[in-house]
Amino acid sequence: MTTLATLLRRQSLVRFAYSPRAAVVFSAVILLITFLDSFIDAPDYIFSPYFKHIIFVSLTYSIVTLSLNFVSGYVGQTSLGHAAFFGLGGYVSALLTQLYHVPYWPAFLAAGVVAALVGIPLGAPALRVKGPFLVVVTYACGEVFRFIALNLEVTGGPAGLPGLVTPSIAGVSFTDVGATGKELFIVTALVFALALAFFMSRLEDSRIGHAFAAIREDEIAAAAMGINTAYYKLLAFCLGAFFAGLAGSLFVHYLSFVSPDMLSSTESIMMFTMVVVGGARSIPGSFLGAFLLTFIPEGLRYFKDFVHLPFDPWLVFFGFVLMVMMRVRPQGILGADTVFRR
Amino acid sequence: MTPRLSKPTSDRRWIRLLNIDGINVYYGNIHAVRDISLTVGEGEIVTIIGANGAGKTTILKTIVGLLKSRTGTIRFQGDDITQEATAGIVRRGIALVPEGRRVFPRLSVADNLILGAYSRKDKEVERDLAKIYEMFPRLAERRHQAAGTLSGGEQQMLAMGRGLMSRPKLLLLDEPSMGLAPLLVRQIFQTILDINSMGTTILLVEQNARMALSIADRGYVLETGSVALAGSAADLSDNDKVRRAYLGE
Amino acid sequence: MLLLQQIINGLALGGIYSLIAIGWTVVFGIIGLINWTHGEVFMIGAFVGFLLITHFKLNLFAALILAMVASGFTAFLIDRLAYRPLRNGPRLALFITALGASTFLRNLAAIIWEPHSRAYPPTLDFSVMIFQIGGASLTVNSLQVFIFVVTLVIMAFLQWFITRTMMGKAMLAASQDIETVSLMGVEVNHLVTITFWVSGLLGGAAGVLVGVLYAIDPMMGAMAGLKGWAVAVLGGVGSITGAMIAGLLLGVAENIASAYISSGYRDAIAFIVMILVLVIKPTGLMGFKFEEKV
Amino acid sequence: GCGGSSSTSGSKGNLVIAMVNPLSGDSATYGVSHKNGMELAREEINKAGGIKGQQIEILFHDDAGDPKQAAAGAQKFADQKNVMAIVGSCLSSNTLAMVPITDKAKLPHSVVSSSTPKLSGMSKYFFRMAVQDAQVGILMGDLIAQKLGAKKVAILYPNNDYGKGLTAAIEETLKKHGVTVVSNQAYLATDKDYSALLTGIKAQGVDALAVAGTYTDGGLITKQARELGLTIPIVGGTGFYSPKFVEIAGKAAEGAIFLGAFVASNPDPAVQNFVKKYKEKYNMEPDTFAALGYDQMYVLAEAMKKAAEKGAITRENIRDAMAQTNYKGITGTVTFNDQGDWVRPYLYITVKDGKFVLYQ
Amino acid sequence: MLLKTEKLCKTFGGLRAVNNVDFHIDTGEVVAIIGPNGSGKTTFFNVVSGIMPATAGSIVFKGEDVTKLQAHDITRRGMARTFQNIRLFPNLTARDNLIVGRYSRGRSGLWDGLFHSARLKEEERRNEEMAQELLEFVGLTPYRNLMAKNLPYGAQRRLEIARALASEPDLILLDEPAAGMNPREVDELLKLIARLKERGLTILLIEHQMRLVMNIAERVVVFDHGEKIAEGRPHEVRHDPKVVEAYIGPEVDSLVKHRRH
Ligand SMILES: Nc1ncnc2c1ncn2[C@@H]1O[C@H](COP(=O)(O)OP(=O)(O)OP(=O)(O)O)[C@@H](O)[C@H]1O
Ligand SMILES: Nc1ncnc2c1ncn2[C@@H]1O[C@H](COP(=O)(O)OP(=O)(O)OP(=O)(O)O)[C@@H](O)[C@H]1O
Ligand SMILES: [Mg+2]
Ligand SMILES: [Mg+2]
Repeated sequence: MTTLATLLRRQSLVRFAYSPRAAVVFSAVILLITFLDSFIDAPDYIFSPYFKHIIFVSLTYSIVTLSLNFVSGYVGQTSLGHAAFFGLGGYVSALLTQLYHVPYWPAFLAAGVVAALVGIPLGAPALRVKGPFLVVVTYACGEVFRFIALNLEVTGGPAGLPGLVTPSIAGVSFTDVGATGKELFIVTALVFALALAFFMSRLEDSRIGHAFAAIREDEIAAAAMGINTAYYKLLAFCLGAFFAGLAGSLFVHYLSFVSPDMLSSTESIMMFTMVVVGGARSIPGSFLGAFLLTFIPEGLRYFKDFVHLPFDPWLVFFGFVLMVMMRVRPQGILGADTVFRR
Repeated sequence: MTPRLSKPTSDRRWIRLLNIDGINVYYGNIHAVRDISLTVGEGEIVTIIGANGAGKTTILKTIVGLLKSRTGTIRFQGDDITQEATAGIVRRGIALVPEGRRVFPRLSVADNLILGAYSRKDKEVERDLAKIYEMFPRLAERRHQAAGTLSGGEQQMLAMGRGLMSRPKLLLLDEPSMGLAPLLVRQIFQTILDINSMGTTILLVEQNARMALSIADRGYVLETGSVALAGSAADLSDNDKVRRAYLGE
Repeated sequence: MLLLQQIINGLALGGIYSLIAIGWTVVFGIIGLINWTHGEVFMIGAFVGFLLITHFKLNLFAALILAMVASGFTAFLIDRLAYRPLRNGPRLALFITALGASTFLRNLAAIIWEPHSRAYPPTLDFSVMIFQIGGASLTVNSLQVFIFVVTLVIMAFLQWFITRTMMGKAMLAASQDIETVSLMGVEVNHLVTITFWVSGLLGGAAGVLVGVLYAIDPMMGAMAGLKGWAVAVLGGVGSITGAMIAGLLLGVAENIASAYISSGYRDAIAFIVMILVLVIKPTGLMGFKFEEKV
Repeated sequence: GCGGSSSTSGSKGNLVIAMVNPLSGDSATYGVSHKNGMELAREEINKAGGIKGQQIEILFHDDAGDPKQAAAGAQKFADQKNVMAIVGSCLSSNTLAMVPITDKAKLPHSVVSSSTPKLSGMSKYFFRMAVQDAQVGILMGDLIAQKLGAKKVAILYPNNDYGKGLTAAIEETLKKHGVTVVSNQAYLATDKDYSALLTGIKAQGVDALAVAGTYTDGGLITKQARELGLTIPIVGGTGFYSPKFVEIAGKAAEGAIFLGAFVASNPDPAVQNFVKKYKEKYNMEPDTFAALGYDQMYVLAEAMKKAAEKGAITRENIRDAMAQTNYKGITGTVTFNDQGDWVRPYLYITVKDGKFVLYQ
Repeated sequence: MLLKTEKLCKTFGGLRAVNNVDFHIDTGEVVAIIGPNGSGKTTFFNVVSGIMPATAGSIVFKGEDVTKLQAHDITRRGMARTFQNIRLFPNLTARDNLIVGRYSRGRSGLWDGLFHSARLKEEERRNEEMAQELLEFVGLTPYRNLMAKNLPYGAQRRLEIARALASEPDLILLDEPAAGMNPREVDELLKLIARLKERGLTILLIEHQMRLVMNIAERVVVFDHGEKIAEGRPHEVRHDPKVVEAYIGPEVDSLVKHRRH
């Protein structure tokens, strides 16, 4: 563990992660994995649809993790209800396309907008409630959403809604392109994630970014600087919800299926830990957190089969790693050194 | 007649109650206290003065074990307490009235005072409580009020009373006059003298160097973590450098 | 009459909520930590009680006591191994450690005990009392009465302990300023250890009672734990009486809601009530009103 | 991902079948029973020489009850060219997430549960050995109206597709028989406290209570009903059949009547043989999931044999063979209609002295 | 008249922390508020600056009624303040604290940030310039890249003043700027405030150190129990019997030492 800690402390690694070069290398690797098998006869296990599936999921969660950073990173409000927006986006576009036959892309946008609008009342408690109380309020809000999805007729109850339309561009369905039909999804998610990352890096240094930082550091002093704290807190919730909603929409149409499990608190907790593991407010950290926490459990399955473990060690392992991590590097792998306030 | 908190001791100033030898304290890699040695004799009032960030608070916190020194020793009545936990040190007879008063805001005045006697086993807590109320009549008036709603000066009295409730042999005071109205500053210093005259040894940290030197027997001048000057209060008051840097003349 | 019956049913459930909530509240009250593992401590109590009764054929009272001890010890260990090293670290790191420890314990339990539900054996004969009142009848299970009384007694004892004893006062003080409390000669670690023991004992008791009344499974800590926290918040964290009252209220509210609105939304209703209370009155029902002094 | 290890991708020369199921989390109990039943049958088949000398191997993927992970598992196995067929998951939502993937990969996919009507005819590669809500509901209704002669009935159901579908069928049958359904109320399958609903039902003075749930909720409802002094007959669906029902309800379980695809006390030697072996291996009574899993493995083996006879064991050939299934197992004779569903007979079961016995 | 309050009241539960205060300050004036601990000085600041809503009464700033406005709106109208218990942004550098302090003078929005517009660039340049200048002004240039929480106490107090100045206010409220400073540091502070005055800034300060008050204030207002009990030129107020009784105390030459026999 200590060697890991020293490795993580090595600044050159962190500095590389923050450089624009890292984004280029990252995209190149993803694209290579995605498209190489269209040109050469590559080994199955690297370019398998399963591997691509995991990459797509990781990218989607990267978007979600980035979006959660608005709330939990920039304005420093711990939210354990983010899955509500992710799932809400999924349900909105699922219902629009299925019930009202809205074409996919308008439904995609609507998913983001509805999630953002719902972000306002969900963010409202954050104006009055702080710290540990906000944690439970966001958690409870997420659960309430799940109960609604479970109980409503129109959302298909616990089984959810199957058979969602596949997105298409210029009449070409996503699944008809590429060797496995997942390629366009990956490219879309990648472009989306990079665009969001770019947006966030620009935001950090803008006046809005300053306002976010001030609120995170000291709300009362922020107000004394002329910053409308209520407005910016809601803005953070809305932005976070908007992008999570979009990601949710893409995700359910990729699966062609949406169910209340998407809204579960376990999901929310996982999203939050992705932020923490990668490092709050760290853009490369968001990617890292999402990829690690998506790939490790899949890797562990192989490990489990390999050593014939009679149970799935992932969640036990995950819990353990979280505990160790907080002791070794509480600011997250790529986090700045002072992510947390006392 | 002033109330007595503890039995009067004979005037034996040469007995060293507290003996600090070569301590070094760090915050992460900030070296806040550098190789400091100082002593406090029984019955004395000793003051530490120094600019902001000189390390005064750090020294007091180290004495009571809230911070740990990397080197050196701290002895109290001849016993090495360098590695002891705060609770143990307090039970030996050292009390700290911390910077910024730190009263328990949601406890009543009375409960704050009673907690001061937490480590005591004897039956005289009630009697001492009465003595504190006698010493600070204002606290008696407010005994059921939540401490957090007291004014700054009242809180300072409470913090001091709480410190005395443990019947300390050595009382450490960290900027007791900060933020107080002039009237109260005078009262507080008078109280320090009174307590001392009843036998409690005092180590006083103050920004108000003039007042501090006027009541102290000896003093240390701290500069960026090291002792720059030490001597009797009278000598220090006459020192040019001290006059310029700390008395604002 | 039906409403009265629903209220009686709700009181038993509410009593259990109160027990869990008091466990949350004492820990939060002192070290300001949302002890997310409390649900797991509660679950472990339920399972230890179950094993003692089924495998070792102990009677309920012996099992209850031993399960409480087991839970108390678990809570103590969690504090010792997971929290204490981070005592002076950032709050959020502590909270995430709690999340991690909870995930760890819950899933470990699921591996060891298998994830299915089970109920305590029906060897414990609790009589059903039926009162006839003017044509209608009221059914009171003596178990419900038992739970209600146990909760009341525990609450009264704790309330006395905290407000009347020196150690209780030190606990209250620690919740406000843990560093300064050590300046009073209080062994803070000792105090925290006791707090975790108390919290664990209460959690264990609640676990066994839930087992006797309903059923247990390794995942039970998640929802019960959260409801317990909701109740603690509702009552005003740190307030034992508040937790007690809020627990009973929530139990009754849930029962009435599931009887007259929809059972599918009963948990949702608990959470909505909690959110509303927090937004309208962030200090909870009995919490200390504390405006930040600028 | 890396497919290097032999145990993950299947050993050379073995026939590989894959299972996606909740093996951890809230729903693991179903997945584990299903897995146990299949494993038992697999060992028997392999001991008897396998399929034309080839041994059968099963790969597992734990979906933890999460559709996203079920989809990942389906994708993983669909990619592995040596996986001939896939089974699971136990939960409707997970199966719904898997079917589009297995359909695309033309991978024969069968389940023993997942009762949502949405799955009927969803894919030509999908076969369902799950019980049919519509039929079970009719049989429950018949029982309540005719054998119990109830006039006023209350229904409780978990708020999911299974509960809703079953309730609809029960209600319709009861109406046909002229029985009044005084109330039907939904609850969450994860609820533990049903006293509120039961208190209401008690006040309504009904003659019978139908519960469209599974053994955990059903067991708790039965137990709490008796504790509240509710003495009316309680009728359940196939979900009640599990030793855990008796374990949870305790003495209150006595006299509860429900439907089953399988009962361990069935004197049929094939059933007894299965029960004995299962108890030996796992040290517990098999439940419906285990029995169906056991049959499912044999159905798959039959299909593979037929495929081998037709030329080669390929996914396509297995699918074709499965569509023709006619296999007499311990839970009945398995056949699939053109929607991929098994229309099957049921047993009435009751609890006597803590044991499951056939009702009358 | 720059700021004027009429019958301003603030109560906490039953406590009247500020009670019917009529107060005014003219442009360019330096006014000090003194008064015993707990007499409502800080609360008066909190209400005037919009951190807390007034219970009753009115506040007029630059001729406009701002009683109902929130803190951020008031700041934008040209009032800035410091806090008695320092409230810097602890994990931001000294420079960044000042940049945030310039928030209310900025105009750029989301799109400027996204596209790095000319407006944003101009704003950034101006902010940088101001930050440099202010750091220089309060003598904190060497600390510019240190996190605020790691600065010495006195430096933190000066940084707070600089941050308040960053918003280019017309009125600045200083709450006990000299608390915890030794006499020499107080002298430096005196010079600093004098320079602010030269710049034409209106200054309202709370202070217990009479040396500072006497040297810098043109007018002194005295609070006691939430009420204004006296007002006037420093030397008049200092000898006002009411003020002496409530605040300063009788002149005693030295403390009574009754040492052990
Ligand atoms: N918690 C901390 N973390 C990091 N550095 C600290 C911490 N506390 C104090 N320091 C630093 O240690 C040095 C000594 O601080 P200390 O509080 O002892 O000074 P002081 O003499 O009491 O000053 P003051 O008069 O302001 O109270 C200062 O440079 C300060 O910045
Ligand atoms: N948020 C609050 N809640 C309750 N009471 C408060 C609050 N803020 C201030 N008070 C009370 O109002 C009174 C005035 O407090 P204030 O801080 O304004 O005094 P002050 O004049 O600034 O004193 P000092 O010189 O000690 O800073 C005090 O009695 C204080 O306890
Ligand atoms: Mg200090
Ligand atoms: Mg003040």
